[in-house]
Amino acid sequence: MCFHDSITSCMLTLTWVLPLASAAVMMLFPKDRSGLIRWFTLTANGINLALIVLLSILFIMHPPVQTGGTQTVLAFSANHAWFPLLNIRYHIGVDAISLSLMFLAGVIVFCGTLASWQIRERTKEFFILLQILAAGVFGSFISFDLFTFFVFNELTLIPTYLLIVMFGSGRKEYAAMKLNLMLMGGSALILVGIFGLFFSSGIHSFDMLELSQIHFDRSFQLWAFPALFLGFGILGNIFPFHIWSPDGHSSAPTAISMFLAGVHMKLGSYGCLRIAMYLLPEGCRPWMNVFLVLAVAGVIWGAFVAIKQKDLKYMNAYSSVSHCGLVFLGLAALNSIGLRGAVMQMLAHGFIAPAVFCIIGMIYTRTHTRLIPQMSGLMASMPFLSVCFVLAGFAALGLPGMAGFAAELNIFMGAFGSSSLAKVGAGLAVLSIIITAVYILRGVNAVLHGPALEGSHQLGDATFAEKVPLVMLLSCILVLGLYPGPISTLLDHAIQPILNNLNR
Amino acid sequence: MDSMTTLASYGVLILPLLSFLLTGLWLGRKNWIASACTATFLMGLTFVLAVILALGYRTQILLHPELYPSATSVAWEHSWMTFGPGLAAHIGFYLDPISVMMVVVISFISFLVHFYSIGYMKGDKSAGRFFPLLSFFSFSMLGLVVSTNLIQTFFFWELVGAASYLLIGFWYTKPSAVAASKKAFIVTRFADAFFLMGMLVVGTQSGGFDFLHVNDPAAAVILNRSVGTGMFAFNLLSVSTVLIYLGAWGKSAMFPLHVWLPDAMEGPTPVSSLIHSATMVVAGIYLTARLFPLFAAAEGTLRVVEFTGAFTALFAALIACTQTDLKRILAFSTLSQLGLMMLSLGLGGSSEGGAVQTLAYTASMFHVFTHAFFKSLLFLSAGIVIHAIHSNDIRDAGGMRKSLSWTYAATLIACLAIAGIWPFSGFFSKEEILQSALKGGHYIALAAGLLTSVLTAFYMSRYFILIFHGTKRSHASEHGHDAHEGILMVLPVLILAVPSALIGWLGKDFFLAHILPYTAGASAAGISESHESGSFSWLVPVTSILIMSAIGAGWYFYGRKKWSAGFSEGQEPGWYRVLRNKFYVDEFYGFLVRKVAARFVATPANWTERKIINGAFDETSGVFRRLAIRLCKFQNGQVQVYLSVALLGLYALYWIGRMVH
Amino acid sequence: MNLMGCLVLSVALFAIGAFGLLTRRNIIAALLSLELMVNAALINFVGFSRFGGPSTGSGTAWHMDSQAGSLFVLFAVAVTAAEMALALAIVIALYRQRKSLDLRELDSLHG
Amino acid sequence: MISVADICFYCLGAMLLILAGLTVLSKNLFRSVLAFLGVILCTAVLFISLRAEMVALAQLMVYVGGILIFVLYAVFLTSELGGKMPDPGQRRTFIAVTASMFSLAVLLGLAWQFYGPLGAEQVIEPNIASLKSLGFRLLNPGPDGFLIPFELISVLLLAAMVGAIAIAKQSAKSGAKS
Repeated sequence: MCFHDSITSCMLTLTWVLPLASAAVMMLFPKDRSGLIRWFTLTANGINLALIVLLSILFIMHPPVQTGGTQTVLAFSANHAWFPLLNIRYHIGVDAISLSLMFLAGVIVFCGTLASWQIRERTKEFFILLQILAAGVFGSFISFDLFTFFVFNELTLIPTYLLIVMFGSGRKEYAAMKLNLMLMGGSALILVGIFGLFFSSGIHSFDMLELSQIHFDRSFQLWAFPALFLGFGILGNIFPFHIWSPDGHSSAPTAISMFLAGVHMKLGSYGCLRIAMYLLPEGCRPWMNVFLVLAVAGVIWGAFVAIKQKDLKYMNAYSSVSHCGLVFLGLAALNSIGLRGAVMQMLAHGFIAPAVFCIIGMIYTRTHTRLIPQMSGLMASMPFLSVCFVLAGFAALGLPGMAGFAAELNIFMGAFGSSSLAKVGAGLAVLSIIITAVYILRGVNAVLHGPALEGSHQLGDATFAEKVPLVMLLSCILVLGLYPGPISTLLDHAIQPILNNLNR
Repeated sequence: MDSMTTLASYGVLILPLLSFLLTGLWLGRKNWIASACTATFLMGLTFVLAVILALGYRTQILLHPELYPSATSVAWEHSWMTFGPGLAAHIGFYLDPISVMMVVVISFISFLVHFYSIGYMKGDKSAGRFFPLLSFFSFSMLGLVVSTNLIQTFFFWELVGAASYLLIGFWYTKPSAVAASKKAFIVTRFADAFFLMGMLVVGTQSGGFDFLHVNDPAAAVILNRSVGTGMFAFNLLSVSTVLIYLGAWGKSAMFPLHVWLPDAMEGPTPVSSLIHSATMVVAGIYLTARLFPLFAAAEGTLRVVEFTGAFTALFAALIACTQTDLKRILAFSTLSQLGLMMLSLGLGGSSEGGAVQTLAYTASMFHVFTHAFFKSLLFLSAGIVIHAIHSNDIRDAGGMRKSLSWTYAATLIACLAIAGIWPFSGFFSKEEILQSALKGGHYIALAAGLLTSVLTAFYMSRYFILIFHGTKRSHASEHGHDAHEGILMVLPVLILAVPSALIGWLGKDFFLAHILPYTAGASAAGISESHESGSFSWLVPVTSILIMSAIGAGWYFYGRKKWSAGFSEGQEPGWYRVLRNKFYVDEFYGFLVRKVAARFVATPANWTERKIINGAFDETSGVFRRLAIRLCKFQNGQVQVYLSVALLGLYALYWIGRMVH
Repeated sequence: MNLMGCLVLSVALFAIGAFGLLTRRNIIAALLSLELMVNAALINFVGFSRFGGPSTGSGTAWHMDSQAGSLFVLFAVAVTAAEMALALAIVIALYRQRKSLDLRELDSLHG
Repeated sequence: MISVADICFYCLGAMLLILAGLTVLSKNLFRSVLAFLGVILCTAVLFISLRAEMVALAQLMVYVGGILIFVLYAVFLTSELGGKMPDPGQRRTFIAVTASMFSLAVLLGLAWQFYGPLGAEQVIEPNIASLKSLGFRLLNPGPDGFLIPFELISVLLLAAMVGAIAIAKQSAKSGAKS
C-alpha cells in the first residue's frame, strides 16, 4: 500500500470531519428513529476506527524518521493557512504519541457507542453530542497549531456539559457545572499560555513545530510553563485539581464516563507533554519538582480515597486519579523511560478505566444500583461480565500481562533513574500498588463474590452488543500488556525530539 | 543444546498455557470432563517434556562443566521490552540445576494434582472453571522458575499471585473463601511492592535485570556503596537485597506475613496441595536461591533470611500442635518447613567459607525438592479424608484406617517423611540443613531446627493418629454410606508415595554433586569433602532419637491416652489458647487494618477529600455565587436603579478613561 | 449672557432633571424630569446656535451652519412631543392595568 | 462688565432653575406640573432673549399646547390631585444626588475644558435664526435644506399619535373587559 501524502493527510482530516459530518446529518433524521440513529453513529464511528487503523498500519510500515534533532517529524502532515491575519494555520499530522492516542480515542468512541445502545430517550441528541465530542478530541490530537488545538479542545467542553446534564444521574447539574467550571478554568490558563507563546516567540506563530525551535526567554518560561502545565493538568486530573473527575464520572452516562476517563483526560496529559514540556523546556526543569510532588500525592491520595468509596463509579474515578498521578510521575521523571511510561500509562489507563466504567454501567442497568454494599455474588448470574470485571480489575491493579503493568514498570523505572526526589517519589508510588490491590479486590469481591442476592438469577448476562466493547477493550489491554515491545519502540522515537529539547 | 531440548523447553511453557486457553475459553464452558481430561493430558505431556528437558540438560550441560562452568545456560530468550542500553526485559528460559529441578517437580506434581482433581471436583457445578485456573497456576509457576531476569520473575510472580487469588476464592459464594483469597493476594502484594522496588533499584543501579548480570560479583560491587546522607544513609546493596527478600518473605509466608497461608486452605484441596508443595510458596525460597550470590554478597541480608526462617519454623510448628482443622495443621507444617528452607539459605550469612554456604544452599534446595512430594501427598490424602468425612475438622475424623487403607499407607509414608525418619525423603534433606547449621556454627539456627523437627514429629503423629486411629467419629460413616477411596484420587496419592519415600535416598548424591550455587568458591569437591569428613555424625543419631521420642510421645498421648484434639470448653490453659489462636497475629492485623489504617488514614483522607479539597471548590464557587446574588440586586427590574447604575457607570468609565490618558 | 452661561444653565438643568428622574416614584413626575433634561439639551443647542463655537483660525472650517442648531431644536421638540404622546398613552394603559403608577412596583423585568 | 441683558439672563436662569427644582421636588404632582409649565415659559423667554424666536414659538406651541395638555390629561386620569407622592427614600436620594452631582461635575468640567478659556472672544452670530430664514431652510429641498427630515418628522409624529391612540384604546378595551 502506498498512498500519496495528500491522501493520507485528507484521511487524517477526515477523522474529525467524519464525526462532525455524521452529527450534522443526524440532525436531519427524524427524532423517533432511534434505531437508525444508533446504527448510523456506529457505522460512522466504525469507519472512523477503520480509518485510524489504516493510518496506524501505514504509520507502522513507514514510520517517519526522526532526525535526532529537536523537531518532531510528522507523518501524514498538512499545513494550510486558515486565518492568515493572526498566522493561524491548519497544521495537522501525527507522530507515534498522537497516533496511539488517536487509536485509543477511536476504540473508546466506538465502544462508547455500543455501550450507549440502550439509551431510549432523546437518542438523537445523545449521539449528535457524542459525535461532536469525538470530533473535538480527534481534532485536538492531530493539531499541531496551538490555536486549532485549543479550538478543538474547547469543542469538547460544552457537549460534555450537556451530555451530563441531559443524560446523567445523581447530582448531575452540580457535577456538570463543576466539571465545566474547572476545565474552563484550565482552558483559561492554557489560553494565557498560548498567547504568551505567540507573542514571546517573536515570530508570531501558533505552530508548535516552529515554536519548538524558538529559545524562549527564561523568565517567560518560568511563568508560562506552570500556566500551561497546570491548565492541561486540570484536564489531565492532577492532584488537587482532580475533583471534577469523580463527580463528573459518576454522574455521567456510561459512554461519557468512558470517554472522559479514556480520552478526554488523556488530552490533558498529552497537552502537558506536547505543549508545556516540549515548548518550554527551561521552565520545565525547575517546576517539575513541584509537579512531581503533586503527582505522587495524587497517586497515593487517589488510592486511599478510593478505599472508602461505596459507589463503584466513584471508586473507579478515584482509581483514575491515582493512575493519572502515575502519568504525571512518568512525565516528571524527565527521561526517556519515564516519558514513554507516561504515554503508555495514558494508553493503559485509557483502555482500563473505560472498560471498568463500561462494566459498571452494564451492571447498573441490571441491578439499578452502583453501591458496593448493595451488591453481592453477581458472578453466578452474570459470569461473562464478572470475568471481564475481574480482568479489568487485575489490569487496574497492574497485573503483569496487562497494559497497566507495562506502563507502570516504565514509569517506576524512569523515576528510579531520575533525580533523588523522583526516586523517593517512585518509592512511595510503588507502595500505592498495595492500596490499589486493596480497593480493587474490595470492589471485585464485594460485588462478584459472596452469596448471590435474591432474584439475581433473572438479571442475565451480557448481550452481544455489550460483549463487543468489552472484548475489544480487554484485548487492547492484553495486547498492550503482553507485547509492549513494538509500541514502546515507536514511542521512543516520538519522544526523542521532546527529550532532546528538554536536554538542550 | 539440541533442538529436542529447546523444543521441550518451549513446550513446557506453551502446553500449560494452551491448556489454560483451551479449557478456559472453550471446553470448560461446555463440558467439564472434557476440559479436565484435556488439561490433565496436557499437563502430563508437560511433565514428559520436562523430563526430556532435564535429560537433555543433564547430558548436554550438566555433564560438561568444561563448557558450562556454572552449569547455566539460557535456552532461548525473546525481547519483551527494552528500557535503555543494557536495560531490557526478556521472556526467556533459564537452565540451571535448580530451574530444571523445579520444572520437573512442578510439572510432576501439577500433573498429579490435575489428575486427582478429576476425582475431587466430580459433582462440583463449577468444575469447568477449575481446570483452566489450575493450568494457569502451573503455567505461571513454570514461567517463574525459568525466568532469565528479574522482570520476568516479577511478571510470573504476580501471575502466580493472581492465579492463587482466583483459586483460593474458587468457591466464591463462601465468605471465608472470598476473604482468604483477598487476604492472600493483598498480603503477598504488599510484599511484592517491595520486591518491585528492590528489583528496580538493583536493575537501574547495576545496569541490568538479567540474573547472569545481577548474580555476577561485579554487580554486587557496583551496588555496594553508601547512598543518602545523615540518618538516611544506607548501603544500597543491603537495602535492595532486603527489599527483594521482602517479596520472598511475603510469598513464602515468613512471619509476620504468614497470615495468608493458613487461610489459603479455603480453596479446594488440590489447590492447597499445589500451593503448599510446588507452586506458590516455594517461589519465595526459589527467588532467594536464585539471587543467592547477590544476597551472599550483601552484608546482613542472609542473616535476615536466616532469622526469619528460624523464627517462622519454630513459631509455626508450635501453632501446628494445637490446630484442629486438618488442612490448617498441614498449612502450619508448611510454614514451618518453609522456615527451615529459608533458615538453610541464610546459613551462609556470616561464614566466610564457601563450603558451608554451598552445603546449606544445597540442603535448602534438596528440602524444597523432597518437601514438594510429601507435602502434596499429605494434602491430597487429606483431601480424600475430607471427601470421606465431609468435614475439615480433625475431631470429626478418626478410625479411618480401615475404610481408607490406601490413603492410610500413603499418609503414613508422608508423615514419616516429614518427620524425618530414615530412610524416608525428609530425613536426608533435613539432616543436611541441620548439619550445615552445625558446621557453620549457627547454634541458634541449629536449635531452632532441632526443636522444629521434634515438634514436627509430634504434631504429625498427632495428626496421623487422630485421623486414622481411634474410634470413628464421622457423621458420614455413621449414616451408612461408607467412606471410600475413588481410584482417580488414590492413584496420584500412591504415585506420590513412591518419591516421598525414596527420593531422598536416591537423590542425595545427585544434589550434593550438582545443585550448587554459582558463587565464588562453590565446588562439589569442597562440599562432599566436608560432608564425608564425619565429624558431625553424632547429629544423625541425636536427631533421630529426639524425633523418635517425639513420635512416641505423640503416640502415647493421642494413641494410648486417647487425648482429644483439643481441650474442651473452659478447661483450656492460657498458653494453649494463645497457641490455638495462632498468637493472635490475625487479630492484630485486623486491628491494624480496620482500626489503624482505615480509621487513621483512609477515613481522614476521604474526609479531607470531601470537605477540604471539594470544599475549597464549593467555597470558591460559593463566593462567586454570593457575589452574583449581590449583583442580582441591581437587576431588580426597577428602571431607576438601572438608570443610576448606567449613569454612575458612565462616569466611572469616563473617570477610568481620564486616568488612562 | 454668553456661551458659558448657557452651558452652565443647561448643565444645571440637566442635573436637576437627572435627580428627578432617579428619585421620582410617580411615572408622570419622572417623565416631567425627563423633559427637564430634554430642555437642558435644547438650551444647549440654542446657545451654541447663538454664540457659535470657538473660532478656529481659518474660520472656514467653523462656518458651517448656525441655523442648524435652531433647526435641530425644532426637530427635537417634535420628537419629544411624539415620545411624550406615546409615553403618556403607555402610562394610561399601565394605570388601567395595574391601578398604580409607582415606578417601584413596575419591576416585571426583575431578574 | 455686567450688562442689563446679563442681569436679565441670570435672573431668568435662576428662576428657571428654581422652577425646575420645584418640578422635581414638589410632593404634589399638580404643583409639579405647574412648575414645569413655568420652566417651559422661562425657557421660551430665554430662547427669545437668545434671538431664537422661531424656537421659542415652537417650544411654547408644542410644550404648552401639546405636551402639557397630555400631561394634565394623564394626571387627571390617573392620580388624585391632592395626594402626596411617595418619598423616594434616603438611599435612592443619596444615589440620585451622587449621580446628578457627577453629571454636574463631569459636564461642567467638559464645558470648561473646551469653552471656558474662550469666554472672552465669543463670536456672536448674526441674527440668522429668524422665522423666515428658518422656514425657508426647513422647506428647502436642495442640498442645504431640511425638507426630508421635516417630512420624516411629520410622519413620525403621525405614527406616534396613531400609536398612542392605539395603545390607550386597546388597553381601555381590555380594561373594560376585565
